Amino acid sequence: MSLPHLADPAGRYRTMRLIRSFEELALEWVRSGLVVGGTHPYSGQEAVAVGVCAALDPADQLTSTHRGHGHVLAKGADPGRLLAELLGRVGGLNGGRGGSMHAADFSLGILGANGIVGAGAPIAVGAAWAARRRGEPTVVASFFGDGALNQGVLLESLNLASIWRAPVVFVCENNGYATTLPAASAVGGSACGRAAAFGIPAETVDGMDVEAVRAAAERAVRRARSGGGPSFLECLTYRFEAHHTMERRFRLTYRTAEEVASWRERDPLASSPVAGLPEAAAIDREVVELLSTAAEFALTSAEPDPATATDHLYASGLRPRSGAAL
Amino acid sequence: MSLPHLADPAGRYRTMRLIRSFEELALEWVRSGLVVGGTHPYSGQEAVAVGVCAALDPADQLTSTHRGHGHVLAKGADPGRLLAELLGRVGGLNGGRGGSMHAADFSLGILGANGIVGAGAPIAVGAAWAARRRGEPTVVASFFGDGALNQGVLLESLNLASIWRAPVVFVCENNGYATTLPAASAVGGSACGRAAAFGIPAETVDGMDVEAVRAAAERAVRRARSGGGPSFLECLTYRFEAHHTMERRFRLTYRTAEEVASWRERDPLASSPVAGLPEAAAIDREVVELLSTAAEFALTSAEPDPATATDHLYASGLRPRSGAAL
Amino acid sequence: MTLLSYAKAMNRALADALEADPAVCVFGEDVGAGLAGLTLGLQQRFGAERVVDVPLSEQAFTSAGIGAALNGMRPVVELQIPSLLFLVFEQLANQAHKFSLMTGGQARVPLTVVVPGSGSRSGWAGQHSDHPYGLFAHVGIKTLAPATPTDAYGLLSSAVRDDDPVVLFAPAGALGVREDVTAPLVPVPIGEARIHRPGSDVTVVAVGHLVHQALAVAEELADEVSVEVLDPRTLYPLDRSALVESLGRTGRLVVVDDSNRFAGFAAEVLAVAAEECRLLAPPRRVTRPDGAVLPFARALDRALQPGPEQLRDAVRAVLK
Amino acid sequence: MTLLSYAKAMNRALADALEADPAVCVFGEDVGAGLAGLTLGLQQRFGAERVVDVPLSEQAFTSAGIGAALNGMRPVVELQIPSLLFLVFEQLANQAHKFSLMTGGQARVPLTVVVPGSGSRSGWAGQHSDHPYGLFAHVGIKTLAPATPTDAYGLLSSAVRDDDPVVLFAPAGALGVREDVTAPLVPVPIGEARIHRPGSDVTVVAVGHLVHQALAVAEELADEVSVEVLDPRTLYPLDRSALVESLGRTGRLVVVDDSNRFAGFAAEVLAVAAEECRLLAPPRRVTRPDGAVLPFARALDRALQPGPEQLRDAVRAVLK
Ligand SMILES: Cc1ncc(C[n+]2csc(CCOP(=O)(O)OP(=O)(O)O)c2C)c(N)n1
Ligand SMILES: Cc1ncc(C[n+]2csc(CCOP(=O)(O)OP(=O)(O)O)c2C)c(N)n1
Ligand SMILES: [Mg+2]
Ligand SMILES: [Mg+2]
Repeated sequence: MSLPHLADPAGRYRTMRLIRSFEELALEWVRSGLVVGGTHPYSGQEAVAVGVCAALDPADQLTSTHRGHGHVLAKGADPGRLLAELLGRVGGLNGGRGGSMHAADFSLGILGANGIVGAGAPIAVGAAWAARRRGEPTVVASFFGDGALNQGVLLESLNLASIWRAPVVFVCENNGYATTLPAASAVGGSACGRAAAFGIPAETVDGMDVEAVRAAAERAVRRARSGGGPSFLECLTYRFEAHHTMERRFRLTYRTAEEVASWRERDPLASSPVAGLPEAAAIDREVVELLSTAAEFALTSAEPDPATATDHLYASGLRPRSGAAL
Repeated sequence: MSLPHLADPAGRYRTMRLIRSFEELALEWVRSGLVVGGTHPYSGQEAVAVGVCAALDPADQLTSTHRGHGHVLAKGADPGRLLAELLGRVGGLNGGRGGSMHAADFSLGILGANGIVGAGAPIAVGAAWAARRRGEPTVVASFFGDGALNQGVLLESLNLASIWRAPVVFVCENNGYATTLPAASAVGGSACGRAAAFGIPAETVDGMDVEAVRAAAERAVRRARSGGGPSFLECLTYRFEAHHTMERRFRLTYRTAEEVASWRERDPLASSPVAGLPEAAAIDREVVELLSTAAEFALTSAEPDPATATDHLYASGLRPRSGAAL
Repeated sequence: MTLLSYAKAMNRALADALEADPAVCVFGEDVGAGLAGLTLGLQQRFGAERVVDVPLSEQAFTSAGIGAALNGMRPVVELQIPSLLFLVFEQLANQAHKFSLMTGGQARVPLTVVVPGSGSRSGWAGQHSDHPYGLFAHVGIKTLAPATPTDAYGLLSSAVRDDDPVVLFAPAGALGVREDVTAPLVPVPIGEARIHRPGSDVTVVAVGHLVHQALAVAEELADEVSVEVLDPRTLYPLDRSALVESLGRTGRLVVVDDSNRFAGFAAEVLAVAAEECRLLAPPRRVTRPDGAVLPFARALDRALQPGPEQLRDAVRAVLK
Repeated sequence: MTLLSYAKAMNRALADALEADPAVCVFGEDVGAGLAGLTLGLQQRFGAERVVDVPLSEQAFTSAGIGAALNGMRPVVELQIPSLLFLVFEQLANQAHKFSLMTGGQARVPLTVVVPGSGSRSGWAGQHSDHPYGLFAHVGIKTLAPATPTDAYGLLSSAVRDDDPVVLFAPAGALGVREDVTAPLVPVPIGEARIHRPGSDVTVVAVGHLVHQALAVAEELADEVSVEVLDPRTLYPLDRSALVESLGRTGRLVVVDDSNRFAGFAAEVLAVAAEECRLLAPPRRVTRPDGAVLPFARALDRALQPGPEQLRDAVRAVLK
């Protein structure tokens, strides 16, 4: 019982288109000042989120990253509520408390984007361990970038998942750079070699090909669900935009125009089996519609009341002492 | 110009004997209450410290661990001053401020034992990087246990050393256990596999054979000194005593008597080329003499004055505010 | 008479929690062997799937505790050394503590971290002798420091049931304390102070094992001055009303706190007193020095910890 | 008139340090691109071997800084986010800070850690908006929070030359401040406060970017009350004599500090005042709430930071 909206190539194309258009809208809203603080655009990497989520069941879970919109949307989050979150409105996924970097929807198994590189991986391992202990068939996908391969806690997590045989699918989105640092000069050895060294089956796939990602993810999910333990997928991909929207203030030279162009030619939307068919045009129109409703929802959602600023600080209900003078 | 006291098999035997006898004396002093807090005995692992240090030059450096007496003595530290350190006396290597877990002698390139597992490795990488930057031919040996293989910072350090081609020799003393946890159930994959995955040449050697360790260490040191970057040695070894002297308070069953006995049969002192020769007996007597002088020195060294308790807290000389009422 | 030791009380609290709720589990190094006392016998009783020996990966297993908590478990993480809390500071302060607010209340992280043997254990030297409870109180994580066996039982029980992350410090100096336990052991609410000894001249706020020192000094000075000994038990959230009430009675304040002075727990107590009370004399702190690193040699180690003479001096100073 | 921005002053201090001493080097993420401003142009000028782009391994490269320092270098580590200080807390508090004492004075660790953009940057939310200077002050690491371009230049220069580990917080709220610089830029000694505005009724101790807020409020209230604005500049070690002298003049105290209240920097200032001074009125703190996590939405984020109205109220409260 995989995710219904990703069950066929058309659904996967639709979700990739949704992510792309969502990111374009978000970029517009950042530029116009509607979204404060900026975002890390996912454009170009859609095939990874969609391909992996296509292999998941609704009750499966994921942990995401600073570049999380794609994962959150692919798992099925409402685009209107994600947009509202970017605007910091009460109708947002997190009630406006999280913003782009912390978007979560626990009802859909989205355990949260995370502002700290690598931090999602051990959470995924623990969540997977707990689910298995409780007799639930849950598989947890953990997304992270090539930069995260150099975070100690992520490497510790590979080991922990390995010895626990935790039902985790580690998904490394190797987009070639951690901000400005090329993976080639930051990652000694190879991504898959590292995972394999911890005893985790690992494979590299074309991260611009949604069907290839889905096929590999299905193998990994099947292994996890049947008690075979964790797997590792390195998805070779590329981000079409800046690392972060604020990057446009700098004149950076870490990627050549040619390099960007050559990857844009491999746009995952264009290589979808549905691309070019009349169906695709219909889907594109559908998505425009969907996003305009979503935007409407977000823009009309209320601003939170400053008096509620410490709401939810403690799940137990403890109210913290104020910072104002007595 | 390797370490003169380790230049030949007799010197290496002498140093192994010194370490063994030192540890026996330390154990006695712990039992009698002279040494407060206890120690992590190195007995059984002598071939590793001695074999590796035999490949180092006097100006080379090392970082050590909680189980550090062997490394410190092998690099040439004065046993009297190390004993005085265990007693917390002013004549100790660290003036009594460090104790067993922090013994250091910077004049000999001993950058310190460390109470935190894995913490020495990045310090070694930075020290090696700095030496190379300053045009010095220094090689840094970094000792750690099998338990440290699961510490994030150590794994990060392997990567950093690899991409920096830092002149470091990583020495993993795999004694089969991290306290009570068998390496087999804690380490996914293999030690050497991990290092190799970061792009570091790795080999496993018999850590009970001082000459084998030395030969492997010489290859690694040569590679480092000639600009070839880091190497990794996994030395298969065993600790003959408890993890920590306090262990004797517990009735622990994580190692069988047979297992301990089978490793004791492979005592590195017995397999030294010098063992059994008349020379060995002379050396043994020499070491008894040496240690008795060392003990005398330590026992007669003064207790530190409590008024000096915050001395050296700040290298700049800042004196901290006292904790007593005004 | 049933004498219960502090260490045994902790062990019993954990056993009772494991017994009562299948969601409770334990992650820690050498917990099967029970080296730290906290888990002695528990793996045998509850199985290695609930009392889990983990590799030396504190960051990963602490965060795995968060993940498990998100999926309905109530993990207890044991750390063998107080300074391992530094190693997992990111996981506790930046992840566990922030999840509830950042998700707009979708998530809760009922994670308990226990250090069975915090502060100085003579001879363990610089990296094993810290008492960093002030750090957790500052970032706003519930922070407990029980002084007695019944409070150790009661606060650990409450911590495991609490829906937020909690860090519990079991001071090495208190592990050997024994208490005659007649009443049944019960949970102690988080956030409630306890007056161990009523008095009318001076309030001595004492933390953890120093409660016993404070009681001894109070007894010793009984002819001279009437000392009230207040044990906050929970350092954060602080029971401010108990503090303010006590100071209303005594008008004088000494805090004895085995951690670094600067911006530590004692500073907060003095600050609250300054804001909310009218003291009759300037308050005093007895603490470690600023920025203290405990040297190995026993005499040096002791010189940096609050001692009874210093407390005596402080009590006399506020009486002047 | 030469207008120098805070960000540019930091950049210049680092350039001058690299120029003056070949032992100075920089480790950080994206320092070649100079994304955070601190290192802009420096890799081009001093080479990638001295201004080193490092992988996302904060723990390893911070500790590598320690190792390099032990071998004679003076590394400057740049961290992009204040909460990355949590991630390297072990390396700073348990290794760098303790080396000198634990080795009996054999070693020194001249390591400078800089966070160019601490505190809240609107829209960066819960994990990117911390101001954890109190943690470092508590453990005893030299902790700086310059408010102006000249102090940023001067304190960063002193930090790099200091023989101990130093953490420098450059508040995001101050990075845009510009100053007319006529006198040459010089080092500012660590541990010396600065009185930005003399006054006789109330001492406002303000930290970092809040110095500017305090000055604005002081000006605004000038007809009503004479406010002295004291900028500690160095949070640890605190210039206690400057504080005590100021309070001797004014007798009233307000601290405005953009960090969590409980056991924070402001608590220490109140504690010192209580111990060493006779105040005419209870002191006040204006801080973040206890345990604050800054929510994303701008109005919520602002609601948790000290604002000018709160400072005004506090000044009026101590005058009552
Ligand atoms: C531990 C940590 N270090 C640094 C940062 C700042 N930072 C945010 S994203 C990023 C680059 C991440 O690169 P990668 O993992 O490859 O993901 P990508 O941005 O390419 O998707 C950095 C350095 C952070 N958030 N967390
Ligand atoms: C990071 C860290 N975690 C836990 C400890 C407590 N501890 C000290 S030694 C040790 C076991 C270390 O095992 P290993 O690395 O194999 O070294 P060995 O003791 O076998 O020499 C543990 C858990 C510590 N000192 N540091
Ligand atoms: Mg990347
Ligand atoms: Mg071992």
